[in-house]
Amino acid sequence: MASTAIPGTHIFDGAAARKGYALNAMCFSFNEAANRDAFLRDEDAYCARFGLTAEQRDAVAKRNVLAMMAAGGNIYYLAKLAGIFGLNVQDVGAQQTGMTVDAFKQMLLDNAAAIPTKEMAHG
Amino acid sequence: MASTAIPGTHIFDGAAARKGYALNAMCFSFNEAANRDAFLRDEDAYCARFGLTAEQRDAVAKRNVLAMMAAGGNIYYLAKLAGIFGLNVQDVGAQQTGMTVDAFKQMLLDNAAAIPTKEMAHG
Amino acid sequence: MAKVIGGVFTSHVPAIGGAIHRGAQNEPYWKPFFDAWPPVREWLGEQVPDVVIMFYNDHGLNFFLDKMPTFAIGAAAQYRNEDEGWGLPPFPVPPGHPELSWAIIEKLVAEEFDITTCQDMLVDHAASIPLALAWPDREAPVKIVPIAINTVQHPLPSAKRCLALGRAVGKALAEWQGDETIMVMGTGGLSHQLDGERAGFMNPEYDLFCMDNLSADPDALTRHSVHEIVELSGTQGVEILNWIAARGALGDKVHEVSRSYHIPISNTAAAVMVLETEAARAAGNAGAEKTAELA
Amino acid sequence: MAKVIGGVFTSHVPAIGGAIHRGAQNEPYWKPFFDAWPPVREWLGEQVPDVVIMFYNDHGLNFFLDKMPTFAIGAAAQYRNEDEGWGLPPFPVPPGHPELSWAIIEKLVAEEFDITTCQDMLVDHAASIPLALAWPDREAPVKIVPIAINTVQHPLPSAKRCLALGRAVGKALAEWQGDETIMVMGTGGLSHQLDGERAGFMNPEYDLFCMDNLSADPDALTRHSVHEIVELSGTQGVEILNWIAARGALGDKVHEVSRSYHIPISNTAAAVMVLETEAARAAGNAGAEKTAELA
Ligand SMILES: [Fe+3]
Ligand SMILES: [Fe+3]
Repeated sequence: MASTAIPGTHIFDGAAARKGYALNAMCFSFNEAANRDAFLRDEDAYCARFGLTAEQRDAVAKRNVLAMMAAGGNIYYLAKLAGIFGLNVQDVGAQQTGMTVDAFKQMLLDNAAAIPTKEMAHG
Repeated sequence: MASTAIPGTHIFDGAAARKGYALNAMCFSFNEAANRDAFLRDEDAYCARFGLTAEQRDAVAKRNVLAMMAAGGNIYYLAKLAGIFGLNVQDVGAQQTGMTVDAFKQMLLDNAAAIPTKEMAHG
Repeated sequence: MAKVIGGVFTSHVPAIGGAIHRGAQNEPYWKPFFDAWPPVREWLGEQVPDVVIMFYNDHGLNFFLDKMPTFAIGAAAQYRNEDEGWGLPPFPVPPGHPELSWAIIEKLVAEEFDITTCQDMLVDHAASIPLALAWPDREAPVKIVPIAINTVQHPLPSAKRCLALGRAVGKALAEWQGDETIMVMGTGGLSHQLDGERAGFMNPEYDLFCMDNLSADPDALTRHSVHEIVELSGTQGVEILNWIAARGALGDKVHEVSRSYHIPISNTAAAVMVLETEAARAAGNAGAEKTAELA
Repeated sequence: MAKVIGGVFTSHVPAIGGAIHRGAQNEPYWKPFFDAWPPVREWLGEQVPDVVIMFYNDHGLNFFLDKMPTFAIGAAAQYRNEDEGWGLPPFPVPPGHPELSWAIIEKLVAEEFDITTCQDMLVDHAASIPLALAWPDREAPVKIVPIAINTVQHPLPSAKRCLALGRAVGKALAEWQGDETIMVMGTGGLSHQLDGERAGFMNPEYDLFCMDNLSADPDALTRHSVHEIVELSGTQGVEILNWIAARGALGDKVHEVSRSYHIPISNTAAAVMVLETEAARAAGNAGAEKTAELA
């Protein structure tokens, strides 16, 4: 269990896993194409079938990843849902950090500047 | 892994678990009444669906528990199959030991004679 | 702070469930076994546990060989008992205690136990029948934390490892800040063998060794390898691992409150024991003292 | 007797699979990452492994929160990669090596690791992409033993426990009587974080610390708690646990054969390393010496 919080970071621990079970179970089902299709055909019915909480249903309706995580969603399962919406991990990162996708991608590129120079010799 | 064999005793280890997978998978399915019914309706088709080996299929056809075990069956799963045939663990024990069911039950009762007498005081 | 009162150890033979459903408790065949339970219920009435840590083994209801865990811990709010293949009516299963489950899970992983965590879990007769024996004719008035030990597919965990698991659970209970009254159950055994040409094997001498040492010297039970336990106790007698793990959760010193040993029920040497913790006894309620005299 | 030649350590970002499917290996964005692989393939061509012990983590293809194992080991003759939700074509997965799997399982349980044994198992991109990188355009000419480590649901096993797991696997390999040439893979990482307001976080300094110590002093990587690793490496950077476990299987002394580190691919700091065992180097084939000079 986290002794001190890490800013901007959510540990998927027992409390989250418990809270998020229904949402994550729905996302896990999206490994199958037929289930993704069923979700797209009738999102309400599909969410109801998995017993999403009101908070989870609302987060899904709003395509709001931070809200899904607050409702117990785990990013590995949520990524399967994001895929249905055509969102990749940069899109999801941009949404969570409040950046444009281009700015988020630039930030990723900028991380390279922090590579210690002696390391470059190995590259 | 067993260093020395125990007479009359089969350890359900990796070799057995590997060999018996299909048979045990079929037996595991019998937790559901619908599957038990399907087996009873068409035993051949049901066994084929789980890909039983010829040895496993033959052992099931003959209701021969020792042969099922030699084919990798585990007694906990096999017990579900035995239940379909109306056999309980005494029936299964009698079959494996080559005794009549009555003689097997008497042997079980006779085990009581081996209870150390000082223990009886606790009973 | 939570109080750990002790444990109830019992056989869990499926036929017991059949006898309960038929109301056969007073038939000559069944009476010696069911007679073990009034003293247990008396002790439960005095100690009034509200949580049961249930050490048992799954017989092919929740786990199959596709994913067979050595140690699995429930972390669900609800568990279910279901048809295990014989069409018997499921017994009621009390609710879970997910907060305590997760506290135990955190402790076990910190102590380097590589558990499998189950947020959705069926529990089989090995958990439901002992609860039905302890609290007949109703859903047990407790919450449960089920801990399933692999006694099906070898390699099984050693007796030493199972005792260590129980001791780590005991540490988690000692650190738990709730005010629950907690007991353990260890189910299965004693000696029996369902399969092979040695089917019907029992070993009262080894069973007595286990029962005599369970309270005072549980480490004595860990001197045998799993292979030796199979030899001494039968292929299914290895369910004693559940007893050993449960015992581990009770701390160093416990007192034997009651014991029953009877042969046979079904193919099994049946035993029922109650062990009480030093803490529960030290709390010294009159009831506990009275029960102790019966032992 | 079997020979353990070393290990390939690599990121396993799903987007790599997309780049392979699109044939984008020479695009400016991808080239720095794919350029890491010719030296790896050269080493593989010289050492010619025929078994891969694959340390990876499942991302929700084979395991869900109903039964989430800390350590899971495949014991199947065949594994499959399947649709993980994005409809990408599955990569070919080589056959299993059940005999060796069971030998490792026996050893791990004897060494008090409480593994979950999987006779039927899907392996996800974290296993299939590294194999596709090492042996492009075909099914890898090896048999595999997949070992999945929980990096999804906390509590995760500690780095210390993962290193010990790998060392126990190494003992099993040392005792294995087959004549296979065995390598390990450790996949995932390095630093990255997909979720939360800190999404996009990377930490080249910590990654360098890991890469520098992986060969000579892997215990240095175990001085951080999982919580500290998350802080240093990101919520998904904890996949370094797979590298640590794989490293443990290689024995005390290994030599770094090649290394590549590049930022970013997708949201991840990408790294590829080859470590060679003392035994493989001592065998002293000309190829191994040549490759070493490149490092
Ligand atoms: Fe049992
Ligand atoms: Fe990953």
